[in-house]
Formats: sequence, C-alpha cells, structure tokens
Amino acid sequence: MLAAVGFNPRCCFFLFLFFKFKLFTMDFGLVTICPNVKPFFLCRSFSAFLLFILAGVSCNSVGKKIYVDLNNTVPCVRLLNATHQIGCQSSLSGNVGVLHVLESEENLDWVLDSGPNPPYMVILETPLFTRSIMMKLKNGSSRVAGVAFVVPNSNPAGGFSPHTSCPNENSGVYTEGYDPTLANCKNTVWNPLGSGLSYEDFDFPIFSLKDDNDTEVIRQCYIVHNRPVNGSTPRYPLCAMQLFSHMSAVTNTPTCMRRNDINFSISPEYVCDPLGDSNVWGSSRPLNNTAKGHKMWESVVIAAARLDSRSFFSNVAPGTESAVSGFVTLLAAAHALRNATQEAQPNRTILYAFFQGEAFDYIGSSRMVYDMEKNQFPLDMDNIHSVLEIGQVGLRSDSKLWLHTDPVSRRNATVNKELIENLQLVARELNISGEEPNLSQPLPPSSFQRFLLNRPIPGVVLEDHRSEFYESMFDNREYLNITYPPELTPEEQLEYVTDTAKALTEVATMVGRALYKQAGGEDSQLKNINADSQIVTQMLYSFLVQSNNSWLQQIISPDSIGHLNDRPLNLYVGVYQQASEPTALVHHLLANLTGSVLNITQENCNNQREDEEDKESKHMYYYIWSQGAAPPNSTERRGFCVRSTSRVFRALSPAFEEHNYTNKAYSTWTESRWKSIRGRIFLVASHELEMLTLGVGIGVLLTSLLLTYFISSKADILFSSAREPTNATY
Amino acid sequence: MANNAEDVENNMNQQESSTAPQPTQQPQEGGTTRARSRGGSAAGGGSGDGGGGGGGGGGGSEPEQNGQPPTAHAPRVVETEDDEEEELTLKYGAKHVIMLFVPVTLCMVVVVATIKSVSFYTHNDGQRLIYTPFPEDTDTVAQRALNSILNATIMITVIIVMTLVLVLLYKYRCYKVIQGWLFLSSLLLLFFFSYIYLKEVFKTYNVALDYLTLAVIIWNFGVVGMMCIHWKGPLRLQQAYLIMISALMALVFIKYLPEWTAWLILAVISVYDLLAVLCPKGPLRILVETAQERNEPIFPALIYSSTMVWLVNMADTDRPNRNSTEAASSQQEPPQPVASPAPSSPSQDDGGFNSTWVNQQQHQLGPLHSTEDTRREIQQMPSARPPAEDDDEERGVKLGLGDFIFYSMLVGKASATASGDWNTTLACFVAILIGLCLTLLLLAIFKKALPALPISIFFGLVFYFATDNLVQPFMDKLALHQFYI
Amino acid sequence: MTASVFFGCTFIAFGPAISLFLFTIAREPLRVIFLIAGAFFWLVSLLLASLVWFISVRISNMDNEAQQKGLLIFGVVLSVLLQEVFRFAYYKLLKKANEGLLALSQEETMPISIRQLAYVSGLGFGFMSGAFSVVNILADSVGPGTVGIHGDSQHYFLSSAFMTMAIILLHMFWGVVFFDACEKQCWWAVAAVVISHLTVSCLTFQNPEYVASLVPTYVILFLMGIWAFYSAGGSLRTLKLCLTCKDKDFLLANHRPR
Amino acid sequence: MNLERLPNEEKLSLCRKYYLVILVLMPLIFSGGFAFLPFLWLVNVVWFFKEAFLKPAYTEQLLIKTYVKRSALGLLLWVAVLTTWNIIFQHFRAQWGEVGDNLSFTIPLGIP
Repeated sequence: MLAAVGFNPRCCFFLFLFFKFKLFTMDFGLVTICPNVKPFFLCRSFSAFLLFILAGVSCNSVGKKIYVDLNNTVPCVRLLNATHQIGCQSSLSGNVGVLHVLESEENLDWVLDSGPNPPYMVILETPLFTRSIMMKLKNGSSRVAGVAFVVPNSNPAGGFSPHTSCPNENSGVYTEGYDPTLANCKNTVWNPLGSGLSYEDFDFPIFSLKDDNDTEVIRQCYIVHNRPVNGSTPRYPLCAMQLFSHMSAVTNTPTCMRRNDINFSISPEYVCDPLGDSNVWGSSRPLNNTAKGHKMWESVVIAAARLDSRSFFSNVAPGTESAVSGFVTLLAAAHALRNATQEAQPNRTILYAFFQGEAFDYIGSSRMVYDMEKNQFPLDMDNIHSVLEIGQVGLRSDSKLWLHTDPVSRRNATVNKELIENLQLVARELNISGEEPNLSQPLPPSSFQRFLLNRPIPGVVLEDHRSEFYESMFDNREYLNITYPPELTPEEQLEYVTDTAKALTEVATMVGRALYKQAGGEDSQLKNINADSQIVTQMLYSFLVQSNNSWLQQIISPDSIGHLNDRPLNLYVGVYQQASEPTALVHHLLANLTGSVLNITQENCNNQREDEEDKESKHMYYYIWSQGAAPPNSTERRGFCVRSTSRVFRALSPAFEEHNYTNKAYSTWTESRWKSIRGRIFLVASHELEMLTLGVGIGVLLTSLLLTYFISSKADILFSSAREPTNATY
Repeated sequence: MANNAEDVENNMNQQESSTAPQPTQQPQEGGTTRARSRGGSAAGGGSGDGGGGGGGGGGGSEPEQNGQPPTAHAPRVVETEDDEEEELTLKYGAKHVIMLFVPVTLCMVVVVATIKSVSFYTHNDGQRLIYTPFPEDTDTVAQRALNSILNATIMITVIIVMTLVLVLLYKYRCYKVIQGWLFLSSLLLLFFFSYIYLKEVFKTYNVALDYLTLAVIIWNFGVVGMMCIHWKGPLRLQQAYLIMISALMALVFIKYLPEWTAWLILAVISVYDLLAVLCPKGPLRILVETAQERNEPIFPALIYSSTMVWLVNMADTDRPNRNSTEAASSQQEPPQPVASPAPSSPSQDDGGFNSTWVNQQQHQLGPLHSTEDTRREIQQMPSARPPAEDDDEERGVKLGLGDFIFYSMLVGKASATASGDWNTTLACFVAILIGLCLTLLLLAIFKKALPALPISIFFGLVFYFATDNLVQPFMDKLALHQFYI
Repeated sequence: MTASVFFGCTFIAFGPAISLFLFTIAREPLRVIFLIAGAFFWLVSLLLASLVWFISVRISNMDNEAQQKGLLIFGVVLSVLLQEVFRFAYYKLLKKANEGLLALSQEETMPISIRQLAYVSGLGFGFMSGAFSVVNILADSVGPGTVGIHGDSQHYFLSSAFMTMAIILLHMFWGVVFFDACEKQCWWAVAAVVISHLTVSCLTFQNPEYVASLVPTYVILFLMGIWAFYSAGGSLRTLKLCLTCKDKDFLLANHRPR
Repeated sequence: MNLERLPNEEKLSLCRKYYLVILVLMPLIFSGGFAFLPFLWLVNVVWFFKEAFLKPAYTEQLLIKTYVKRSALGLLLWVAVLTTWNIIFQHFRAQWGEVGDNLSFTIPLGIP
C-alpha cells in the first residue's frame, strides 16, 4: 500500500499547484500595502534564521544560563532619501562585541587602538554622545561592533540636538534662486546646537537603553569581567553584547523603491516604505469636501502647526517644544474660536491645518500645496488669504513672542502689514509683546515656506525664540519644565494647571483673537474669545505624560482606542502605511473642540449621516462617534456623536505619487524595513579554551576510532570465550 | 509493503524464468511454494553469513566479500528445501528494514535541516492550501478545533477521491492517463517546488543569484530528475531524486498546513491507510491486487525501491567480466552481483536488459560512492551488498513516497513547532523508525499487504506530544541543574 | 567561532559511541535494529519517569524551590530505576526472540548472540540517554555566548560533554554486565548495576563541583569497564593473546566492542 | 547465485547485449547534454567512468572512452563558464544598478 499511499499527495500535486497559482496571483493584488515590521514583531520567528542552523530560539534553561535579553532597547534605523542612506545597521547575524563602558574621551583609544580583544561594543553616557566621538568610532569601525547609549534620567545641561544646524535647508524656500543671501542659513543658524548626527550613516548598530535594570546588569557585567585593572588586560571570560538591527534597504530611495517593485514572489520581500502619514484639517465654516478645486467667493486664513518631530533613535520623538507646544496652542485657539465663529461668523473662513512629516523636508505641507495645485483639495491657492503658523511657543523668556515674516515677500509689498498689526494689537491687549525680528532675518524652518515656494502669500510664523531650533530625544516635558507635584494621582495631574499651560493658554487666546480679527470678525467679539487653560493642561498631560487617560478615553472613538497608551507620545512620523500616534488623537480632539454634539444613533454616525435618508451632510461634515464617559453607577460608556469639519487627508510626499524619486523638489525619505531588532549580553570564552575543546574532541574521536577498529579486528581473539557460551547456551 | 508482497509473486516469475529464460505467468500458489523453498536455502546462506559477520565483528574497511562468499555459498549448496520463514524474516527483514531506514532517515534529515535553517518553512504568512480553507488563528479553542477538523476532512476527502480516480484509471487500464498525470505532477514538483526552495535558501543566506544561473540549475535538476524517475538513470540518483521530491512535498505541507490540521491529518490519514489497505474493498487493496494479478509493478515513479529490485535482472550479465577481473581488481567486487540468470520481468516498463544493465551500472557505482566515507554510504554498502551473493528474496523492498512524505512531515512539524527543542525531534525520529520496524515484522509474518503509516504515525504522534509536554520540561530541568539519569 | 566548541563537545560526547557504531554495528542490519529498539525502550522508560515527575510537580506547589528540587531528585532516581526495569524487560524480550529464533534455525550458530545483543542494547540505551541529555546543550553551544553570566562555571559545555561520554559508555557496560548477570541468574550483579547507576546519577547532584562528580564517575566507568570486559569473556589470557595490545589494558577495557 | 546453471555462451550473449546497451544509451545521454544539460554529462562521466577506464579492455571500450572524455570536456567547459559569469555578476551587480537588479533572482538585503 505504500506505493498506494505514495500516490495520494502526488495525485494532489496537480490540483494543488493549480490553486497555489491562484493564491499567488491573489497576493500580487494584496501586497501593495503592507505594514512595516516594527521592533519585536516577528522577531521570534526570524531569530531561527538569524542563527546557525543548530542554534534554535534559545528559550530553554541552558539558553537562559547563557543570555540576558535586553528589553526596552530602541535602535537607530536606516532612512534613505534621493541620494543617501542615513542611520545604522548591523550584520545579518548581529554584531557581537566585547563590552566597554566609555568613561572619558581619553578612554577612547582603548577601543580604537590599545584594547587587546576587539571588536568592542561601546557603552556611552550622555556627555560623551557627541559628534566628535561618534565620528571617531565611525572611522575606526573595524574595531567597533556597535554602540549602546544609556539614556540619562535628566536632560543634559548644554542641550543636545542630533539634527543639522540648518534644518530642511534644501527643501525650504530659501534657495540660491530665491535669495542668495538667505540660502543655507547664511544669515541665521537656526539650530546652533545641531550636530547633524542624525544625518550620518553608521555601519554598526546604535541602540539606546532605557531600562535602568538592564543598564545596571551591563555595568555589573563590565565591572566584574571587562574593566582593565590599572592597565592589566582583562582576562577571559569577557562580557560581550550582541545587537541585531539588520536593515533591508540600502543605497538610496530610488534603489529600494525599484527593488520593492521588481520582486514578485510567493512571499514578497519589501525593503523600504515611504515616510508619511495623514494631515488633519478643519475649518470654522463647513467646506464641501467632495467639490475639489477652487471655491468661488471663498477666502481662508490658514492657521497651521506641525504634528511631528524626530530624534536620533526611531520611536523616541517627544517633540514637546518643537511640535506639541504649537499644535496644542492651535487646538486651544480653535476651541476658543468655536462659539465666536458660530455666533458671529467672520466673512473669511479659518482653516486649521496640522501637518505631518514636517521634520523630513515638509512632507505634509508640500502635499497640501501639491493637492491645491492639482485640485485635489477643497480649496486651491487662490482661496488662501493669509497664513498664520504657530511654531515653538512653549518657552517664552520675559513673555516675548517673535513674529517671523519672509523678508523677500515683505520687501516687494505690504503683504504682511495687516496680519502683523492684528497680531500685535491682540498681543498688546494680553500684554504679550509680539516682537518682529530684524527685517533681514529669514523665516525659521516652517511649513509656511512651502506655501511661499508656490507664491508670495502674507504669512507670519509665531516662535518663542529668535534663533533656537531644538529637535532631539531630550525635547521632553522636562525641557518645557512641566512638572507636577509628586503627591498627585494621575487624575489630579490631568487637571493640574501648570505654568506652561497658563502661558500656552495666553498664546492660544492671542492666536484665536488674531485669527478672528484676520478673518474679518468684528472687534466686539474679541473679548469672548478666551482659551481654556483646563483644556490646554489636559492636552499637555495627554501628549506628554500618557494619552491613556479618562479625558481622552471619553473623546476617542471606540475603534481607535488602540492609539491610547501609557507613555509620552512618539511624534516620529513613521512609514505611510502605519498611522503615527498623534494624528488620530489630534483629529478627534479637533473634532470635539470645534464640533457640536448631535443626538443621533451610532450607526448613523458611523455611516456619516444624520438620519437614514441623509445623503448631503457627509459632504460638508465629518461625524465621529465618541465613546463618552460611563455614568457612575454603570460600567458601559454612554457614547455621543460629534459633527465637525475635522478631516484627515494623506500626507505622502508627492514624489511617491509621481514615482519620481530623484527630483529635489519634494521629500523622498523612506524608512528601511527590518526583520528583528534585539540585543542581548553574555560571556564569551577565550579563543584558547575553544581551541582546547576542539582539540580534545578531535583527540577523543581519533583515539576511539583507532581503538575500536583495532579491537573489533582483534575481537575474536580478545573474546575467544565469547563464542562458546553463545553456542553452549543455545 | 504491498509491493513487497507483490514482489514475492514477482520473484516466482524470476524463479520460473531462471530455469526458462522466458518470463511466464505463474499461478500464485505454485509460485509461493517455490518462493518459500528458495527462502529456506537463502536462510541457510544468510545465517552462515550472519555468523561470519558476528565473528568478523565488521572487519572495518576491507570489503566483506573476502570472507563471505564461501560461508555464504557452502550451506546454500547443502540444504535446499527447508522451510523457515521467520528465520528468513529476521535475517532478510532486517536488511530490508535497514534499506528503508537509510532513505527515510535521509529524507527526515533534509526536512529538519531545512526547517531549522530556512525560516520560510516555519514562518506562517497566512497562506493556506486550497484544501484547508479554514484559518486556525481563531480566538477560541473550540473554533480552532472545529476549523482544523473541517480542514482535515476536506484534505482527506481530496486524497480519497484522488486515490479512487487513480484506482479506476488503473483498473480500466488507462495507463497513458496515469503516466501523464504522474509525469505532469512530478514535472511541476521538480521545477516549481525546487524553484521556491532555491529562492528561500538563497534569501536565507542573503546571497545574490542571477537568473541565468538559476535557469541552468533548475533546468538541469528538473530534466535529469525526470529522466531518472521516468526513464532511466543511475539508481542512486533516482533514489536521491525520490527522496528530494518527498522532502520538498513534506516541506510544502509543513509550511501550508496549520498546526492542528497537520496533526489531525496525520492521524486521519493513517486510519484511512489502515482501511484502504486492509478492507476487502479498500481502494489500495484493489489496486494492489489488480497489479498483482496483472503481474505489474505499481508505477516506478511513485515508489522508492531499494537496490534489490533490479539485481536479479542484471546479475548474470556481468558474471563473465567478474571472472575475468576477479584476480585483478578485488576492490570492485562487492558490487559484482552473482545471482540467478533471469531476464527482467515483462512488467518493468523500461525492462529488457536495459533495466538489467541500468542496475548493473548502478551496482558498479556502488563502491565509487562508498569510497567517500559518508556514514550513509557505509550504512548503505552492506544493505546493498548481500544480494551480491544471495538471491531473489533480496528484492522487493519498496516504500511509497507517501510514507516518506508523511514521516518527514511529522518529524518536520515536530522540529518546527517544538520551540527549538531537539529532544522532540529525536523522539519522533526513533518512534517512526521503530514503527517501521514493527510494520515490516508484521508484514513478514502475515505475508500480506499492510499499511506502513498507522504504527509509525501513531508512535510518532504519541511521542511528539509526550516529549513536548512531559519529557522536555523534565530534561530541561535536568540540564539546568546538570543532573544525569 | 564557537562552532569549534560545538564540534569539540560533540566529538567528546559521541566520539566513542560513533566509532563503536561505525565499526561494529553499522554493518549488521540486525544490530542496527536492536540498537534502535534499545533506544526506543530507553525512551519509553524516560517517558514514564517524566510523566510521574510531571504529575508530582503539578500537584506540588510550584514556587517552593526546595520542594521542586526534591521532586527533581525523586524524578531522577525514579527514572534510573525505570531504566533498569526496562533493561530487564528488553532482556526478556530479546530472550524470547532469540529462543524462537533458535528453535527455528537448524544450524548451530545464531544470527546474533546474546552477548552481542547485550552490547548492542546497552549502546542503544547509551546513545539515547546521551543524546537526550546533551543535544540541546550542544545546540546552545553554537551561539556566540558561553555559560556564566549568572555566575555559573564556564566549563559547563566541556563537563557536560565528558559526563555524557561517561554515561554512554557506562550504559554499554551496564548492558553487558546486566545481561550476563541475567544469563547466569546471579542477581547480586544486577543489583550492583542498578546501584552503580544510581550512584552515578546521584554523583551528578553535586554539580557544578565538576571534579567531585566527574572523577568518581570515571572511576566507576573504569571498574564497570573491567567487569564488563570479563563478563564478556575477556580475560588476562586473552589480553596477552593479542600481543599488540599489552600496553592498552585500560583503554581496552574502556572501548571493548561487542 | 550459482552460475553453474548458466551456460557460458548465454553469459556472453547477455554481456554483449549489455555493452550494446551502453553504446545505445551513452550517445543519447551525451547528446542530451547539448540541451544546456551539463549535469547529464556529469552523470555520464561518473556513471561510465569505471566502464571506460577501470575495466579490462574490450572492443566497445574505445567508443565509450571517447564519449566519457567528451562529456568530461563539456562539463569542464560549462563549469568554467558558469563560474566566470558568477564571479563577474557578484562583483559588478551593485554597479550595474537597475540592470543588476533585473538580472538577479534574489537580491541580498542590506548590502548594496
């Protein structure tokens, strides 16, 4: 029957293959959008492939005897643009190096020259994480297996910014063609601290270790095994670390996008994904969203803020000052404007725009301008009256606020007069001094530059500084000195109004009034426009401490409850296929702060209609079902439907729409994919011991082979008695 | 086994033909008696040979030939017509068992090595066979169980239907259709699955491969494979191809069958096997009986046949040059078979002296291989040798590729799902081999077609679950404290 | 790089067993089968032992360290006893098979003698127990790391390999002595085998003091080897007979095939 | 087994047939090698090597020898060509850019 059973599967082959083919073709259709593989995802199933054939996943007790896995490691990943690759990468099977904790810069030559057992895995503290040291390590990378950076619990005194000193210099408006004197920050260096580390390409992995226990284990391991005692070389076994962060993409965006396209297979292998997400926008007066292109008799004042930030390590981008301060202010202002705009509608519409991916060559704003030109957006450039962008407004020294304008457009016309006057007027009422920088100073890096690139539009960028750009992992709430009294419970912290919240509330009020005035509202209303400090502090708490709090839980819709989590928000824009954290929250917040609550059923709400035969209002409004609060006696929440003009639209760089990855006009940033990101520490035995083991093994094998052969050939003599019993007994 | 049983009949014809070169159809019972008589004589020779082996203690590298032919021939001449089947069973059954152990082991090794190194075959990317439409990543266990049961049912029905179709085709002698079918399927298998396999291997080791080289590799692999399987080629090569085919198929099953479904299918198919072979109306039984009364082998493309099958056909032919070279090259003697002169049975499709000669060549290939000191060859040598001086009973160890596939599938699943634990894999391996032993023993006792899956798979399943859940934690604790038992 | 450790440990642990297999087992189909059967019997015994251990762990409370260790020791002892029981069962089975065989076969020589069976089955037991105790350790010895980050000795792999070699050879000797004792009906020898097996297992309780466990184990190995050598029919006379191996007594005793 | 039963001339005829078979089959396999099947040539060489060189001389052996030699030659040619091509490809794949990507069946990840 064997033969017969032999048939069965083989009989199936034919059929089976046929259907398989169907399956494949199906995949081809499906694979166009596929989420990036994030850390610790799939890593178990891939670890087998990373190790040697015999070394499976070391999850048994012996594996536990050998390895200590590091949790809470955050890698620096590889990003690519039209011409370069930046970031870090390990080898396919992980980089292994002997631990060395770098105490001082002089200590560096132990790693680079004198150390007896390279390669080394360098553990860095904050003060040593500087460009010079990293460059030395990079150049000596034959002796450097990787770098682990221990995140301190308090921010460095001097400040730290891995971004370039002139952010987004090539994608802004100030090019040689626009004004040679202003190009490339000749005039003003916006980020003097900027070391440009984020834009270097390292061929070894760089991880940041957050967990204190892990770092403690590492230190102990180093002190016990590796520390050279007064110059004597440490003795084996040494403590070593292995870091896996193998990146799939390489060279630049055109290469990796090409490789994305040409691979057709059963299991398609994608190497990189474009950066991007969704912009959020809303308007003080409903605009027909289905009728794209120019709107007659429509003139809008755009109030813009950026939603994203970045840092050297992916997934650690608090961006408190660089982003949160701005969009929280704008949200508060929008909330303050809700009643005023509903009671006395100004003759211009105010459009709140929150741009994503601005840190990477203005992805969001360039997409909005692109859509306006291509008539993909409900408005076009002619509808824009003026732009007011709220930049970093969190840190106001002696209550100054700087109104940056574009010197070039200011030169040829009086475009900005009105707006500046409005701003300064309302500012004076709130005794905020809205100062103008000297006329030769260009705009700071801001989304407004992308509008200027298209045409000279009146616009002002609000900043709390004259020239300070800050974008790093230390841009956290401590930097914005938001501190809560220690004894408060989370609920109380949520309500606790900090000084920063007060300050931001002032700015929000001012922005709101300025916008209202700019929109042509009459001054009598201005008094009623006041931002709510409670809302501001709640938003700050949600974005900077934890978004998973009772307030947001009421506002968020049930299906996007997953966006809430218990840590500070990560403002890294991430890849386009994956929603980044702030977008959904800001969308819901804008809806709730500017919209109005309707009394309609949930499924009507989810179907974007007010009642069963309502076909129209979905063009004008967007409906969100908020899950609301649970009444004290019961557990299930009582939801409500919010009608608002708050919508999202894609923030994907136009370069990926046109499949033109080489032109400099648009952002071409992509993020590489990876299989597994992890790190572990263990001891490595001396080479001598290993060779000894091998030698002993071979010796044993050979001796036993010889003896056995010899004896088995002599067996009948040796065990001559062996035969007789055999015959005798039987 | 079926074929083994059937081979007993075939032997009759060989016997017949040994006296009269023309193959003649033989009434079963007459044949049987003769066969047993030959068995007796063989037993004598074999036992003598065994004793010699025992005494010699496996004399290392020098060819066995030197010691053996005398001890082998002497008793054979003396005693002729005794009837000891069990003895025969034990001695030649043993050889048969080994001759099956080696390829089965090889197939499992290939599968397990792939599973452990190429993550593609363990990583579930959501694709499923069309036969198993129900996903297993459900939230509730009950749902999962239900889905897996449904999947298994569908799979089994497909297999049953396929078998029925094939049996009908065979019964009504549409050989062309069957041959075409098999040809097509093995074509797809050899080209397409090897293509996938190659791709995944190269991806795993992150090596670039260009289409030209790929085309050359696949084309050569496939075409030579088709030649060896459906036309003629060195027997070792044919066996290697059969093993590879089964390994590829097993790997595909391992990847695309969800876990529970796979275990369930293994269990069910062995039961189905039992029924299909032992029931008087079982399809496989019908097939085998038809094949026997038509005195044909079941399609060579489907069966792993050990060296023996051909030996008799070619044995005589090289006798002369054996004589001539006896003094000259004792090195090439082991393969030189000495057997009854019997033209090939008419059944062999590529029969005539071609097959004869194929194996002749094959057989001379023997030492070439065995000089390279891989364990496999050393093991295979003796199993290949005895026919050299023994006779017909040596032939007829055949194992369907289906058993290869399901054995390897079980071991592969074990090594894939048991979280990098090697004990489970080992246990399943030993259990399956033991099951195979018992099956062969039973076969030799009952002398009728027996299913090979049930015992092995039953042992395999029992030992998989037992080892994975009971033994593995125990051994893990022991390893932690370095206790030894 | 640590592939060297892997191969070294593999050769140490399985070198003797493999060479014995190649030279004395591999060529005899019957012996291969009995080898695997022996392995199977060992496997079944381990299965029963771990079943009992598992149940006892389930009913005990998990977090009590001392109790868990006690249970583990109990499991070890139990599995040793079970192994010997199954050795006896295997012996009985082989006797049956062989007698049946003998009754049938006319000639005086057996296809395989009881001594060969003893050796083969002992090696089978040894193979399986060695493989089960060390194969996962070997798999881990490949990775970049070595044991010791939690303060364990870094000679873990080496000592495990040597221990495994001892266990494999010991099983072989035990098999020979055991079967011979059963043949001769002298039960004290059987008891000695069981006791020595228990001793060896209990010696490993004091790991990671490897000296304290390995040295006595190898002494026992040596003694058992000599005993097995005699019970297999070897003697000083035969030693002298094969002149060339005068100087190799010790090793001879260690690696006595069949 | 016992060949005494077998008359000598029968042996001879059988063995002649058998060499004839070789002479029928070898050219087939050999010419098959021309269909981009160097593997067939390898099979030919390994398979008939003993036949051609290790066996005592007989009439047909000369022909067999020539076939074996030719097969070996073709095989070597193929090996040489393939190795050179692969060396070239591995070395220049990165420079060739798009062409290189289109030529490659598997593209290694993370390295240019």
